[in-house]
This record gives sequence, structure tokens and C-alpha cells, in this order.
Amino acid sequence: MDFWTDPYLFLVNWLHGLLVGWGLPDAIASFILMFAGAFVLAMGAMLFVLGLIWFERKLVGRFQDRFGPNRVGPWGIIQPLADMLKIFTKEHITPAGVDPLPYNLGPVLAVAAVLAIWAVLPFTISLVGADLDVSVLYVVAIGGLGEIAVVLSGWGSNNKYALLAAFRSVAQLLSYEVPLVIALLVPVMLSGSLSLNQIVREQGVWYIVLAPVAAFIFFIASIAEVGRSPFDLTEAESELVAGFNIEYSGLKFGMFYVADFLHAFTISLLFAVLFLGGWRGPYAEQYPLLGLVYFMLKAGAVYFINIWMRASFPRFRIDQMMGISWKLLTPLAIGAVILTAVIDKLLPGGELLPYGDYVRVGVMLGANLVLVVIAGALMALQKRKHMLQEFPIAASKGFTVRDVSVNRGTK
Amino acid sequence: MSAAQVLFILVSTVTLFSAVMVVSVRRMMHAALWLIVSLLGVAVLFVLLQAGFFAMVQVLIYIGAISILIIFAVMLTRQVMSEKIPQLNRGWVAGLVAAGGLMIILAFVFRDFPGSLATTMGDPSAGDVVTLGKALADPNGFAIPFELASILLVAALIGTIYIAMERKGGEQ
Amino acid sequence: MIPLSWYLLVAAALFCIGLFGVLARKNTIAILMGLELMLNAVNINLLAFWSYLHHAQMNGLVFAAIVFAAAAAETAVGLGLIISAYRRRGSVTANDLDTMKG
Amino acid sequence: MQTLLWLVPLPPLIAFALISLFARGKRGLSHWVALVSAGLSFLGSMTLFAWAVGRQDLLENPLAASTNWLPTGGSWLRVGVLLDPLAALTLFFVAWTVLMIFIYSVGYHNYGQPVGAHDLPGLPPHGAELKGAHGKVPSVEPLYARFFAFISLFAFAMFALVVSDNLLVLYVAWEIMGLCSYLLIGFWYARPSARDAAVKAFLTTRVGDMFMLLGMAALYSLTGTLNFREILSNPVVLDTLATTLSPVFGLSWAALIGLLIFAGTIGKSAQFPLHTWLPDAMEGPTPVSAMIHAATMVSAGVFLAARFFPLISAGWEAGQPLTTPMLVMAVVGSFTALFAALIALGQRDIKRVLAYSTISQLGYMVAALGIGAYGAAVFHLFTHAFFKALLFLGSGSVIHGMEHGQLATGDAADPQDMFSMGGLRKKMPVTFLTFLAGALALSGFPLLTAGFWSKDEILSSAFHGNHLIIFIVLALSALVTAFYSMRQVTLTFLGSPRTPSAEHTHESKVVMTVPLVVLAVFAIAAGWFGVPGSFLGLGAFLPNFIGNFLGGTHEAEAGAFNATPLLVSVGVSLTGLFLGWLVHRKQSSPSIDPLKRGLGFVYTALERKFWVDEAYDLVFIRPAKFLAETVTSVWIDRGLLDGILHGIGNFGNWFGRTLRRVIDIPVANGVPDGAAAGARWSGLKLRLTQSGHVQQYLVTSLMLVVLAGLVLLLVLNG
Repeated sequence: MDFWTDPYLFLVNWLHGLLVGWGLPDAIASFILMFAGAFVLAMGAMLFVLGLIWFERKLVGRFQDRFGPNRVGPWGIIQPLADMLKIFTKEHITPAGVDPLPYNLGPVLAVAAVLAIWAVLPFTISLVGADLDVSVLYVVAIGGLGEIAVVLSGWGSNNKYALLAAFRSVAQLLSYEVPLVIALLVPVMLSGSLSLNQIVREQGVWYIVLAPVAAFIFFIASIAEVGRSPFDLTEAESELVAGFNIEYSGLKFGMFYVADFLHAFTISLLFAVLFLGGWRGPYAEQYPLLGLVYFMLKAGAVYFINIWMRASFPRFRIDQMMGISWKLLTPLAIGAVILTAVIDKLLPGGELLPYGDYVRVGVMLGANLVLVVIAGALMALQKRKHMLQEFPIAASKGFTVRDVSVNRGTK
Repeated sequence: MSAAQVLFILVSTVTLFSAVMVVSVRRMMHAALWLIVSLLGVAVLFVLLQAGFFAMVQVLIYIGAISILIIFAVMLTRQVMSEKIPQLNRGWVAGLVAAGGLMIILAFVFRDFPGSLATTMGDPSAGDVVTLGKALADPNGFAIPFELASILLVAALIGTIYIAMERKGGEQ
Repeated sequence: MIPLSWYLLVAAALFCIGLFGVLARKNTIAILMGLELMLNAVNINLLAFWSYLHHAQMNGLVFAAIVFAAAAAETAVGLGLIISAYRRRGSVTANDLDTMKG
Repeated sequence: MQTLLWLVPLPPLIAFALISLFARGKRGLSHWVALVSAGLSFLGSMTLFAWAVGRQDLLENPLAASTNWLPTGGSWLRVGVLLDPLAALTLFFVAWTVLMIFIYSVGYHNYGQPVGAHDLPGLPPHGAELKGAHGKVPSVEPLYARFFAFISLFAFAMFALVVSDNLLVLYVAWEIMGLCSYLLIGFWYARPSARDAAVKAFLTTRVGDMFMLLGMAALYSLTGTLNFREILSNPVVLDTLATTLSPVFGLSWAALIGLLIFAGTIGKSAQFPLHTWLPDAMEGPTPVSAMIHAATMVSAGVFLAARFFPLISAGWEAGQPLTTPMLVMAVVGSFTALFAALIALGQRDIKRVLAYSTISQLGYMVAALGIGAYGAAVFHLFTHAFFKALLFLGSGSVIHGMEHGQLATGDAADPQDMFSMGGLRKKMPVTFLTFLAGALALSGFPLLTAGFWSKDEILSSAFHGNHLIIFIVLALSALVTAFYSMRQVTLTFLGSPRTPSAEHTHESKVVMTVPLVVLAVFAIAAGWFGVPGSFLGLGAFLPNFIGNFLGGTHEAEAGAFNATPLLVSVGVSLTGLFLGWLVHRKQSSPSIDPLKRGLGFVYTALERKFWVDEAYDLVFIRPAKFLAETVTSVWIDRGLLDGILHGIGNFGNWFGRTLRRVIDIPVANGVPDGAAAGARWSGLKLRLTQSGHVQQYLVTSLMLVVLAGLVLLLVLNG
């Protein structure tokens, strides 16, 4: 093994040897290295956000027919750095009557919850912070901490708007966690493992091909989990001023800001891991660093779509938002899980048929399509029924829900 | 004293301390936060017991779901419990005595229990997720208890919705 | 290594602390928190016994899993009841809820 | 066959789920689902029965299968199925009666009739106005689908109970049945009387169940299993149980467990102390009454006792003194038989007569088991299921006809009161003939009917076993049974109509009469399969199929034929029938009972019995409401004195005065004052602990636990 095939492992081994050479016990050397690794990963992630913010602002600018940041540095690339400096030097205003413990814990927890996910992401075949055998579960569990952060800051701020926004936000997060987790089960089932790295290894065929429905659900639910447009009800300015973080300023607000962008990208990384084959690509196993590049590219693509949606869609109403989760995504996800389980059992692939794997992929894809068609048909039926109930006259004249729903919003 | 022992003492101290805080602080919100800390400590204990899966489930269910629920309930009912008045009822000394007595009894029981001196854990791979999952889904294993648990959850779900639902058209 | 008795003692202490919370707190939500602590203590015991003494069998793990399910159900129903009682009575103090009549 | 056995109970369960989930408010769909499921179970049962009949060694090698169910530490609670002769025979009659009752219910609930404008869910339909028609016509039951859902669940529980191979599953099915009976008795829940009856049935049977659960726990802790075959077909286990002493009253464990399980039977089969729920259970729709009284619930109690007969009779051989539980069963059973038969005499309500008659007949079976006549008891269970189902369905048909007449005329007569009927034989010929067949079977009309053979077998067993007192009591109750059966037939069908309603009845629909005819065939013919081999010359023509099938091992069967029990049995039956006809043949008034006329001053005493009721309410309700309900009801059986006077004048007179002397004066006057004062005093003192503060309770109980623990520790360590 030399530096060029796997620089990461090379570095680790070298450092470990160095520390042991200094006379440290093996356990303590490993501990120091782990600590250092965690530090580097966390710092890297935080700094990565700077680039991310620039990327997003630039992109959104383009979508909105503007230039985006273009003053500081070439193409405005230093802009986030300047913003960062500004936010660092701003005053921390602590409003009167806050509950200090939750108020101060909130932002820290928000960032920590996102960063903790990075600990188990397989960046390359060998570069995994902690290769847990239940890392999928870990990701879901840590997601819960983010919700607590929201609640804490909403409660601690001693502000009605913040509290209401926190309520709303947690309701949204909890609701969308359900389809998210159920959709997660599909890759878990296909790979037979709860380990993210194992899931990536098993993806000879990307799971987005095998399970497009689950991928779709995961994508939608993950946007909602991040709370970005079109699911950004938690910071609906017209209704809630600025969301649960209204009372924060300075670096504390900055932490929410960072957590937001980081979360969005993290969830894109997760999507890439679960459905797009993670670090997989040509020569990724020989040259792990190549895997990191593939991984980032895939995640970047997902993130791009994310931003694209953000720039294109208007915000949902709260009942629509809840409806999408409970009436569409959750049943669909359950259907997808059942379907996958049945097909996975019936067609284990490989030996059964001459082209077993192809058949399996084909059947999976077909079944997913059937599921989509059924869901669509049911929705159309539901709409029709709703229309007949609410607007019998308009329905009889051939109007559809879309025609009347424009006026419903103001009702 | 090995590293594992140090870690154990550290974690259990934190767990027990925050448990004490849970039952003694006046602010419900803070009690809930301490509860989260305590539950996290329990999760770490699970890891030390080679039950990583359960540590994750602990975080997922207790911290992700149950404590959120509790915090919600605290927020929804915050007007009634003023933080100025004592949060312990009049019979709290009796409660303390009862709990303390139980602790003493348990300590003696553990002292006399021969298995409590065991220091070696079993093979870590015996309790992995796959084995557990197979045991849970095996008709000759625990399939029916498992199904019963799921029925219990559904029943709780429906029951809770029914209980907490606002009755339309006024109460009887 | 850590002897089993340490785990048992910690679990017992946690259980008794939770019990004290159940017995002595006024607020029903706090009582519920005490209950959670007790359930956690039980789970520590289950997993400790499994890990040290009955590692080959799945009973301990399965039991712990079912305790999780029961805990989740219990919290949900309990909090539902508390909210419902709060709506009707305007109180979440355990001693105020002393009549059998709704 | 094994698979089939597993599958037999399932269709009704699926039907229950389907109906309650998908067929609410869809009447036709719901009854079709229920009927198809009952039909499937029926087909399965018949196949199994035919198969079982073909097997010679079924008793030794029953069809059994089981699988793990719940882990209990090192072992498993298993769930399984078992088809032995008892189960096969029970399955046969359960399947038939269930199917017939299902079919009948369609007609009974007026399927196809219009919806009544004023009908409310939870009340019987009031009838609908039809344009152009005179008066009202019957309207369809508002909770039609719900009825079929419940009754399907009920059928499932019964099938599961019959085929289960262990006590635990049996207990589960048993409790499901308890729940269903609650739901069905209280089916018209908007009527307070129905609600009360439902609660009463539920709570009363619960008393028996509690004991049964105790017995079950004792059994499990002693043998480590609840499987019937492992306990009951295992001589070693039985012997151990019969010879080891339990800590209670010097009884052996077998006796103690036998008694506890018999307590379950007392509750479920409505035997003497706990019988009161059954007459009240008549508040349910008639098919429910038929279901509870013929096909399922009460049969389940006797079935259980028969199941546990090996345990109950452990250590007993024919000719030896009876074991304690057997003695208890014989006494309770024969007493109940006579007691309930006497009460039945005084009833005016057509269904109540049948209810008490059921209690009485169940007493017969229990008594038969008590004297060791296992085969006779099962045989009577078998025949009784058919003719009692028939009688209930027939009475339902009559009531239905009366209600029709009532709707047509606007008459206010009680459609269930026999005294307002009369002359229905011309209006409802099919119902009349089938009902007559049932009544004759019930009263044991010689040679022809099923009831005769089974009853005769019980009587002859009692006679041959030298249980003379039991024999006499049972013979007396047979006399009374014949009397009230004939009274019922005479009042209902013979003579001329006494009210306008009765004049306007007409025959029920085909869906109702066909089950009647089918059941009538069984009520007559079912007995021919159990003619004892030694019976005059007849035994040679008709082999004793049922006796052979069940295996004669347990019987106290005497070899030689003896004419005494036969003559007695024929004699009491014919006498009773004749008397019944004689007394009521000229009944013309819709209100006055001819037997009451000559008994003026006793009649006043009867009136005062109501005062006794209130006194009991006062005395017992406060200390323990539940106890009060049961005990009071024992004496509220308001027809008690009536009945006795009705039947046999002198005996009734004496019995009435005794009752008054024993209960009225010392209990009603003496006890209440002391008891009420005591209850109030202790209530005042105890109230302090009932603060309603949960935590206080908890602390108290926990303190006790801690104290007990400390004491134990000190004992163990010091």
C-alpha cells in the first residue's frame, strides 16, 4: 500500500506508527488518532459549508435571473467567508426571560446532530468514521436530536412565534420521519444489512433503479426533514416572522444557518449512499480517493436538484404538507416495502433464471411502476370524489380540482 | 482499573446524577432535558453491554420519540404547573423511604445472587441484528410475542388518538 | 473487566430513583418520566443478564425489544390521557385526579 | 385431516373481521359472508365427523396437532387442536345448530323488509309504515351487520373451544364467548333491561371463570402443561394428582382442581348458585338465545366438565363411592334440575320457560357426569342441543308471528306472553309441528323422541349406580319438565286465540321454518343413535352408536336391563304431559292462570315477595353490589312460588311457607339491620383509605412489599 492508492489509510498507519514510536501505548495512540479524525471530519464539514453556501446562492441567483454573489473575490467566491467574519463579530443578544439552558443548547445541538451523521457516512471504501453495523439506525436516531434542538430553541426563546414555529416544525419533522424511515427499509432489505457501507457495497445496481418509489419518497421526505422550500413552513415569514430561531443572533444564529446548509447536503449524501451507490464507480475500489470524488459528485447532483426544487416550487400550505406525508408518502412507502419484500423473497436473483439479475431488476422496476400507477389512480379517484363532494356544480361542468383550488386558499 | 471500568463509572455517574435531577428539579422542561441525558447514558451502557442495536433503538425511541412527546406535553400544559410551588407531593418522605428500602433489598438480593460475580461477556457476534431479527420472525422463536407487540402499538396508537381527540360538538 | 453486579446496582439505583419520582412528584408528566427511568432500569438488567449469563439465547434481547414497544405505547397513551385530563380539569396534578367520574 | 381441523374454527373469525371492517351497513353482504363462513365450518366439521366415525381407535389415537405459541422461559405454551370422540360429537351438533341459527337469523331480523322510520340502533325494530298497507309491517333490524359480526365471532369461539387441545386455548375461547354473550345479550343496548342483563351475564360467569383460572393455574404449576392429552390420558399424572393432598380441606389435588374447574362450568352452564344470568339473557334477540342456550355457551360448560371427567373422576371406579367433585356435581346438578324445572312452571314468558328449562336440563347433564354416567351426559348434551335450539327458534318464530299480528292490529299484548297467545296451531302449522316435536323431545316422550333416550339413559345410570336420591330428584324434575312443556304447547298453540294479535299471526318465512324442520328431524332422530344395547328388543336393531363411539370405559353401565328406570321414565313423561294438557286445555283468559285461582291467600304472600326483593337490595347492595346482584336474583326469580303452586298444589304450598319461614323472617328482618349498620361503620372507616390518590396507594402497597422483603431478608440471612 502506498500513498497514492489510499492516502487516508497510509496517513493513519504512518501517524499510528509515529505515535507508538514515541512510546505511547497502543490504545492511547488509537484514541488520539480517532479524536484527530473526528476533529478533521467536523472541521472539514463545517468549512465545506462555506463552499456550499456560495454554490447555493450562486445557483439560486441564476435560477432567479440574477448574478448571485459576485463582488468579493472572483465570482464572489470569498463572499461566504466575509459573511462568516461578519457573523463572528456580531453581538450576542440574549433576550430577557429566556430559559438559558435550552436557549443555549439549541444551536449547539442543531449542528451536532447533523455533524454526528457524518461519523458513519462511508466516504470511500475505507474512509468511514465508525463502521457501525447499525449505522442506518444511527442516522435515523441522530435525526431525532435535530428535532430536540428545534424544540429547545423554540421553547427557550420565550417567544410565542418561536414556540409556535417549533411546534409546527416538530410536527413536520415527526410526520416526515415516518415515510423517511419506511423508505429507508427498502435499501436495507435489498442489501440485507443495516450498515451504510455494506449497503454501498451491495449496490451492483443502484437502488434507485431497483426501488425508484422508495428513492422518490426518501427524497421528498428528506427535503421536508431539512425544512427547505417547498417545505419551509417553519420559517414562513408571513405567519411566523422567522421561525423558531427568531430570537437568535450572532454566532448562535450562524450555527443554525450552518446546520441548515449542512443538513441539506448531508441528506443529499445519504441519498447518494442509499440509492446512488455511494462511492461506487470505475476503479473506486482500487483507488479509494476516486470513490470520494464519485461520492461528492453524486451528492452534488442530488443537492443541485434540491436547490432546483427550492427555487421552483411555492411553499405548501400546512394541511397540504401534512396530507402529503400521511395520505400519500406513508401508504406508498408501506406499499413499496411490502412489494420489495415479496419480490426479494420470490426472486432472490442470480441462480434461479439464466438472466436472474436482469429479471429481478426488471420485475422490481415494473412492480414499482405498477405501484406508482395504482397510487396515481387512487389519487385521481380521491380528487374526483372530493370535487363531487365540495363542488358538485363545478364538477358537473367538467372543472377539475386544479380549477377551483385557486380560490380555496383564501377561504 | 481498566479503561472500560473508568468509562462505566463515568457514564453511570452521569446517568444516575441526571436521573436524580429528573425527579428533583422544579422546571418540567429541565427535568425533560435531564431525562434525555439520563437516557443517553443508558444508551452508552447498552453499548458497553455489546448491545449496539439496542443503544441505537434507545436513542431512536426514547430520545427521538418519547422525550419529544414528553416535551410536547410539558409545553402544552405549562400554564398549570407553576415553578414557584414545590413539585413534590406531601407524601414524598414516604416515597423516599419506600424507594430507599427497595434499593436496600435489591442490593442484598444481588449480593446473594451467585451470577452477579460474572465478569465475562459472551461472544459479541451472538447478539447481532441478523440473529435477533431471525429470532423475532421465526414462528418457533418469538414471532407471536413480536406480533403481539405490534398489535399493542396499533392499539395504543388508536387509543391515544381517540383519547386525545377533541370531541366535536361539546362534551357530555 | 466490569462485573455484572455493577450493572445490576446501577440499574437498581436507576429503578429506585425512578420509583421515587413516581411516588413523590406532583406532576403527572413527571411521574411518567419516573416511569421511563424505571423501564430503562429494567432494560439495563435484561441486557446485562443476557450479555453475561444467557448470551446464547435471544430471550433477553427480545424481552428488551418488547419493553421498548410497551414503553412507547405506555408513553403515548399516558400522555394522551394527561392531555385529555388537562383539557377537562385544567390540571395535571396527580392528586387532583381522584374521582372515577369523567 | 389435521389441516382441516386447524381450519374449522377460522371461517367465522374471518367473517367477523370482514363484516366488521367492510360490510357495515351492507345487510345482504354481511349475512352472506356469515352464512358462507358458517357453511364452510359446517362442511369441515361434517367431513371431520365422518372421518372420525370411520376410525375404530379414535379414543386411543385422537387426531392431534400442536405448535409453539408463547415462550415461557424454558418451555412453551402450545396451541393445538384435538379431535377425539367427544370433540367430534360436539363438533357435529355445534356445526348443525350454528348453521341453522345463522340461516334463521336472516329471517328473524327481517331481511328484505323496509327500514322503519323510527327505528334506532340499539332498539328492536318498531315496524315500518307501508303505503297502502293496513297497519305496519315488520322492519329490518337497524344493526343487522353488527349482529352477524358478533354471532360469527361467537361461532368462532365455540368451534375453537371444541377443537382446542389444551386448557389455555379453551379458556381464551371461553372468554371470547363471554365477551360475545355480553355483546349479544346487550345487542339492543338502548333498552336498560338488556344492558343490565348483559352486565349481569358477564359478571356472573366471570365468578365461575375466576375459579376456573385458579384451577388452571394449579394444574399448570403441578403438571407443567395444560394439554388435555398429557394430563387426562396419562394415568401416571392422574394418579399422582389423585393421591397427593392439596392444602385445602384435605382434598386431593385432583379433587381441588376438579372443583375449581367445575366452578367454571357452574358459571357458564348456569348451575344453581350462578344460574341467574341465564333467564335475564333472554333480553337478547331470539337467535342469540338459541345460540347461547343450545349451541354454544352453556354447552361449553358441560363440554368442559365432560372434558375433565377423567380428572374429576380420578381414582374412582364404577360402583365405588363418588369422588368429592363428583358428589358436588351430582348434588348441584340434580338440585338445579329440579329447582329450575319448578321455576319454569310459573313463567308466562315463552322464552323464560325455555331458559329455566335449559338450566334444568344442564343440571341433568351435570348430575349425570357427577354419578359417572359420562356417555349419558354427552348423549344428553348432544340431543339437548338439537331440541333446545329447535324450541328457541320455534319460540322465536312464534314471537315473530305475534309481533306481526301486533303490528297489524296495534294490539298492546306482550308478544312473548304465552297467555296472550293460543290457537296458533292453525296459523303457524310448521312452527307448531316442529315446536311440538321439540317439546316432546324435551319432556322425553317415550321411544319416539331423542330426549327420551338420553334422559332414560341418565335415569337408568342413576338407578344402577344406586344413587337413589338423585334418581328420585331427577325423575321428579322429569315430571315437572313434561308438565311445563305441555303447558307451554297447550297455552301457545292449542285452544283458540286469546288476543287480537294472536288472531293475526301467520306462518314465518321459509328461511325461518326450514331450520326448524331440520332441527326437528334431529330432535326426533338423534336419540336413535344412542339406544342402549340392552334395551328390550330394540337395542338389537339400532346399535348404540354413540355409546360405542365415545367408548364405554367411563360408564357405570350395568349389564342387565332393568325395567324400573324405564317405567319411571315413561311414566313421569306421560303423566306430566297429560297433566299439563289437563290444567291448561280450557284457558280462555289472557291474564289469569287457572292454578292461581284457588290459592288466594298464598297469592298475597306471593305479592309480598317483592318486598323481600327490596329488602335484599337494601341489605346486600351496599357491602358488595356484585354479591347482591347474584344473591338477590336467586330469590327474585319471581316465578319461584308461582311455579310450585302451579305444578303441585300441596308441595308448592309447603315449599312457599318454608321459603318464607327460612328466608323472609330471619334473613329479611333480622340480618338487614345488623348488616346495614356493620356495613356503614366499616365503610366509614375504610373510606379514609380510598382517597383516590394513586400515589398514596402505590406508596402503601410498596411499603408493604418492602416490609415483606426486609422480613424475608432477615429470615434468609439471619
